[in-house]
Amino acid sequence: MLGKIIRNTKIIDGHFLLAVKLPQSFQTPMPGQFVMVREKGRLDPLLGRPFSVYTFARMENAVIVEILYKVVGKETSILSMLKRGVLLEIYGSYGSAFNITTNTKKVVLICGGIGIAPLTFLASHYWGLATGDIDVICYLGATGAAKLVGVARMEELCQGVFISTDDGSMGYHGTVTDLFARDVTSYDSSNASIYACGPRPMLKKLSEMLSMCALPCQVSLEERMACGVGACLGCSIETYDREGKSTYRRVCKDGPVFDIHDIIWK
Amino acid sequence: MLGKIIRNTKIIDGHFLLAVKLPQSFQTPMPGQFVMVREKGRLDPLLGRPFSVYTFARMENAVIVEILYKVVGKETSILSMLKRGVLLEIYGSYGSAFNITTNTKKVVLICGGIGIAPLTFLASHYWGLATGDIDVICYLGATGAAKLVGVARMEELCQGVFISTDDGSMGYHGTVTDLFARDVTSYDSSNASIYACGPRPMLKKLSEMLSMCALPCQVSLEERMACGVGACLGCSIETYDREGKSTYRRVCKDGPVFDIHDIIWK
Amino acid sequence: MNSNNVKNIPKMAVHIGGGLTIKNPVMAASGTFGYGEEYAPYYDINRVGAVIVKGVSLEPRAGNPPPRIMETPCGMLNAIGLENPGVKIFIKEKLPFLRQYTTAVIVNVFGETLDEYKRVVEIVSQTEGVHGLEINISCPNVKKGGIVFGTDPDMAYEITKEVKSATDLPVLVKLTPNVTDICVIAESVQAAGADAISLINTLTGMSVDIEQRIPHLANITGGLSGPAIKPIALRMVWQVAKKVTVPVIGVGGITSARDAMEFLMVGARAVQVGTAHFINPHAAVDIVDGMEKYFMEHNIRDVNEFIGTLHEGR
Amino acid sequence: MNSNNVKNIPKMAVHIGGGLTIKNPVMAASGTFGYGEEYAPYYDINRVGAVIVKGVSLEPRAGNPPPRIMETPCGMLNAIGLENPGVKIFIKEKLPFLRQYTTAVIVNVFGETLDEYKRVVEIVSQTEGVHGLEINISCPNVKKGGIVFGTDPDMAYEITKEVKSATDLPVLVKLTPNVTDICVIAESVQAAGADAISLINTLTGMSVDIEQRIPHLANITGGLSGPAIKPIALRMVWQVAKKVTVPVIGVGGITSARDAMEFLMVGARAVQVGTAHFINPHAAVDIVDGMEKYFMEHNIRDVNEFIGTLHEGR
Ligand SMILES: Cc1cc2nc3c(=O)[nH]c(=O)nc-3n(C[C@H](O)[C@H](O)[C@H](O)COP(=O)(O)OP(=O)(O)OC[C@H]3O[C@@H](n4cnc5c(N)ncnc54)[C@H](O)[C@@H]3O)c2cc1C
Ligand SMILES: Cc1cc2nc3c(=O)[nH]c(=O)nc-3n(C[C@H](O)[C@H](O)[C@H](O)COP(=O)(O)OP(=O)(O)OC[C@H]3O[C@@H](n4cnc5c(N)ncnc54)[C@H](O)[C@@H]3O)c2cc1C
Ligand SMILES: Cc1cc2nc3c(=O)[nH]c(=O)nc-3n(C[C@H](O)[C@H](O)[C@H](O)COP(=O)(O)O)c2cc1C
Ligand SMILES: Cc1cc2nc3c(=O)[nH]c(=O)nc-3n(C[C@H](O)[C@H](O)[C@H](O)COP(=O)(O)O)c2cc1C
Ligand code: FES
Ligand code: FES
Repeated sequence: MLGKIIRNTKIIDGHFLLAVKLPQSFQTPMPGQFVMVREKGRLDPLLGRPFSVYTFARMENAVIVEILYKVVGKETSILSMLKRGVLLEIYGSYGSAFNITTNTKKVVLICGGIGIAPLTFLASHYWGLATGDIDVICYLGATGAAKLVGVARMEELCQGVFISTDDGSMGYHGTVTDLFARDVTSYDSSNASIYACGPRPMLKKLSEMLSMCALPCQVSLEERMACGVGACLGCSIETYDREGKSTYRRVCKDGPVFDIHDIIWK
Repeated sequence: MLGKIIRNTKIIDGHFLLAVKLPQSFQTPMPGQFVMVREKGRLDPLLGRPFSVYTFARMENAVIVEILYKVVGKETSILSMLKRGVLLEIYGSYGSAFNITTNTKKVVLICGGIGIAPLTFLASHYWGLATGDIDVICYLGATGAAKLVGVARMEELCQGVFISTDDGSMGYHGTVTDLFARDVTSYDSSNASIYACGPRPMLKKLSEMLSMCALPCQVSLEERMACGVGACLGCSIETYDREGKSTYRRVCKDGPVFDIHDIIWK
Repeated sequence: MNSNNVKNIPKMAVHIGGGLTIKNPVMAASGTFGYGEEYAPYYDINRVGAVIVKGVSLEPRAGNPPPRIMETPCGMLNAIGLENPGVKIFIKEKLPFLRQYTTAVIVNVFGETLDEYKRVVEIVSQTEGVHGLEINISCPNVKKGGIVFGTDPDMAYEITKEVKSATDLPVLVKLTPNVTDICVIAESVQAAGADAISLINTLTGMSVDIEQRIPHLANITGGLSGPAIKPIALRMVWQVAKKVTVPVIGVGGITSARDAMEFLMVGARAVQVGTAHFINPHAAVDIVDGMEKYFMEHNIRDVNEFIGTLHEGR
Repeated sequence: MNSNNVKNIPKMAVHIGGGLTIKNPVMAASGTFGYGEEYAPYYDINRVGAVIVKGVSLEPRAGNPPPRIMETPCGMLNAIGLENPGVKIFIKEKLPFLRQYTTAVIVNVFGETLDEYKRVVEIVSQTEGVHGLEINISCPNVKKGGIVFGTDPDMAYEITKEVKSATDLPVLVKLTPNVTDICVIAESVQAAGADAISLINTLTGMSVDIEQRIPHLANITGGLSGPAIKPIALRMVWQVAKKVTVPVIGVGGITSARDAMEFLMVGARAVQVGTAHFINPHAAVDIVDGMEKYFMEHNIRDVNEFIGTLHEGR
């Protein structure tokens, strides 16, 4: 599907907010779902790249998807140079979504770096539920204050936002998992739901931490992808099946949202 | 060498004028010489594309090269979409130049379509000679009036501009070689110099026509190129050597400007 | 004008061997289209000539450890390791979905021994809703897999023979490009009774991460596919089409109708679209549409008029 | 800080076999650098480790009719047809230019018969200012040329043996990738006394113009080079470097220092830069600079510490 860039601006160093106008036929995404993006007509880089939906708006005459992205390599560098009006090929919405429940009191979001993107979209859905009796609490980690991205929007959507930086330049001095660890006992498995997205080492640590308590936790994972729809089997990761045996699951189709305890962390 | 696009605008349907700012170290081109152009960092399309220098200006703090180009395929389509500020890799100036002589009275330029580009640069050099006793006459052919490009500039530089269109929508109804054929006997080999650039069938016809008289004629040829400097032997064409035997010559290094009678037209 | 256009819709059906005629010459290549379900939301599978499903083996295979894919210039490497649920589960859980379409279903099979090939083929052949078999003697990813068979003319002959004796379905044999002389292998499988020849499978490649000093793929090497390999695929199809009498099916780097037509022009009876699906889920249908449009514009009434029309002299 | 950096300039010299040590591991690949003169205006040839000149034969060769080149996705096809002025004119008119540099000059030679190979080698070996020979047993463009030798282990052995007996210069044997098992050929030329192995030459490919219904190249097929083939080249270098003891020189699709380092990491002693020159005339020097910079940043003091450091396990 073709989308037109209507904005592509640097938010902070190395991080951009991209807004794309799409036709009405674009399927409404749920939080955790992603789109595959490439510049129209380019064969190098060849493959589309997966990006979580950051915001979504369906309007009278257009659909607008926003993506919050970090420049890390080939495609993201190219993307960051594209101007308003350029056409993108966007396919989606792909993948599994976070399970949203009204049967909870505390929604806890744990974001590492650019992992804030899908969790912001999730926060906006909890905000949209407007039940009034669910608190959304966000733990936000970055390497330093200058790398914190998307805080303001998160603050609008959450009852509490706690920040950690690896270098101590803002908020708690340490990792976001350490910050969360200080509070973990205050959450109760009967009424708290945890959602996390961030670098693999962070998620792995979280998984170890949570293995000791019964808090439910959904994570959104990243993996290199080709098709994004489950056809190529390229994005498989090792997981436990129901009997606890190792089995491959596709991040694009069976995920990207998984139960944290289903993942075999390496 | 990196150049920055300072203008890239559509002149007429499918034809663009590109102005690139280059460092002072860029070598001054002579009419007929070309540059190899690609978008910085792109590996597909892989190879640079040859374009004649259309205008050149060396100023206090910059060098500006202008290229007049027609969109015909992959690279030219991409080029046409690049905006001000984009970086190009430009190498040159490459190739042989037109032989400019003061020992002439009539300079005749025969341009087919985009072939006007190098001949305009040549015209500006004759204009710059300012001898006052050389007339520059230009025959300009296009498929139709809407495809005529660069006429105004040519008119500034020439004593006479005669136009032909294949469909008769402007000027003489027919090919530019037919138009020139009507006048050919009025030129004298002792004091006229002919220069031509255009599609191969046009040049071939011109060659046949001129084989019957002794008018000197230099042509600028086009061929697919890889290196542009004579190293790969990829752009060879069949020519006559001094003894009239067939030999390959490189359009990029031995040309692009050749004596019309040296070419073995196919 | 419009009704005229309708009348001029070119005939697109092609015979791809063993009595199997497909509605148009564009198929989905094995391993890039799953079992059809994954791409079904993006277009009407009835629009393509055939769907070739992901390679199926006798027993389920877990495949290779991740990472399994890496991008390369105009291409990608994959080392999926022929992950599949095994022929039984395939027939029970995957095949029924494809039966609802009028498009030919071709089952890609492979094994680690002659006997395995034979047994998968027997099982698939007893199943309804399968229109043909494609024998992968060419997968470069599995150490004990197809590579050995596909690079040796005698073994290629043997498998083909064995498979043909085990089925009445049309048999396409899919060749690996990682050989010195593709024609020798092609002639060998034709002699053994192959009804058609598909080529090419992926070229073996590699890519490394210089920071971490490890290969990008856990399997170290993988199969190169995508536009990068198109010139090689086209050359092999051209060579083989001149040498064999059975239909040749071209695959490798096709992303557009023009690419597909290049293959037809050098002699391919049909083409397969692989990696292109990943960058555009409608790739195969876009190619059918583009080809029809081109034929109409150029007054070509039947795709068969176009096939093999390359002029080699100048 | 600055003086510290100067001290840390990494040692870049590598031994590429037969006693030949070059000042850094980056060479210009044969056929992409002419005889040096063409690129001399763009950089100081003294900055690269070696220049491998365009293939030279006993007699002059006119080469193939045009068109000779065509672009493909991230690559190009060439069918130059080994055009060259013959060894005598090469020595008289081309070689003197290169003698003014301190960079090693390696002469790429080929022939259509064993005897021709031998005779060119003898002539070149009697000439001053040549530091090594590269034997092209792999050019796919000429029907009677290298292709036959390079795809057969026995013929590859024979040529190498013959050439070695005709010269005291270090002999690099350059292999074609158009084979089933590159290691067999590599082991064969090593057994015959090759001092080093260069790989890969181009892969045979093709491309057609569907409008005119003709091949883009007059020769129909051509050799595919450029980034598209890098994964294949890298895989072959890795395979061969594990099998042979002589230095392996990697070539194929290298356009950046990172590409070059991928080859060194999988075991190449040096690399050659080919098609990259066409898209950036300073490619080879940029690669030397980029590698030095990387080594300094990563505290690698000698390129030899970096070579072959890939961890294959995970
Ligand atoms: C479901 C999903 C959602 C994502 N959402 C976002 C998002 O909202 N914002 C955002 O900035 N990024 C997101 N990513 C990551 C994003 O896809 C990668 O950053 C992107 O593919 C890198 O492309 P590149 O060409 O710039 O990097 P490359 O040049 O391809 O690679 C650069 C580096 O990034 C790593 N990398 C490449 N692809 C991926 C990948 N798919 N996942 C993780 N690492 C990768 C490479 O291994 C390499 O180390 C998401 C990934 C997934 C799988
Ligand atoms: C010395 C020289 C000077 C030139 N000056 C100009 C100029 O000033 N303005 C301008 O518009 N064009 C000029 N050209 C032609 C220009 O190089 C081609 O139009 C361009 O390379 C096409 O690139 P593409 O990727 O858009 O087309 P492609 O997709 O590569 O090809 C499209 C079509 O153009 C043909 N073509 C490709 N390359 C060339 C080529 N080098 N010469 C002729 N035909 C080609 C192809 O065969 C094909 O039919 C010049 C060519 C040469 C050799
Ligand atoms: C991810 C992936 C999986 C593949 N799996 C199979 C397979 O199971 N069986 C098979 O015969 N070919 C398989 N192939 C090869 C393709 O069918 C095709 O031959 C090859 O990719 C070249 O075509 P392309 O460049 O259009 O992708 C696979 C290719 C890819 C990219
Ligand atoms: C135009 C051209 C001419 C070539 N001529 C020769 C040659 O004469 N001898 C030879 O051994 N290799 C020749 N090659 C092969 C290159 O040296 C190199 O092996 C190949 O191009 C792969 O490297 P690359 O991708 O960096 O170009 C030629 C390649 C090209 C593109
Ligand atoms: S990316 Fe293809 S299966 Fe996940
Ligand atoms: S383009 Fe390389 S010799 Fe002319």
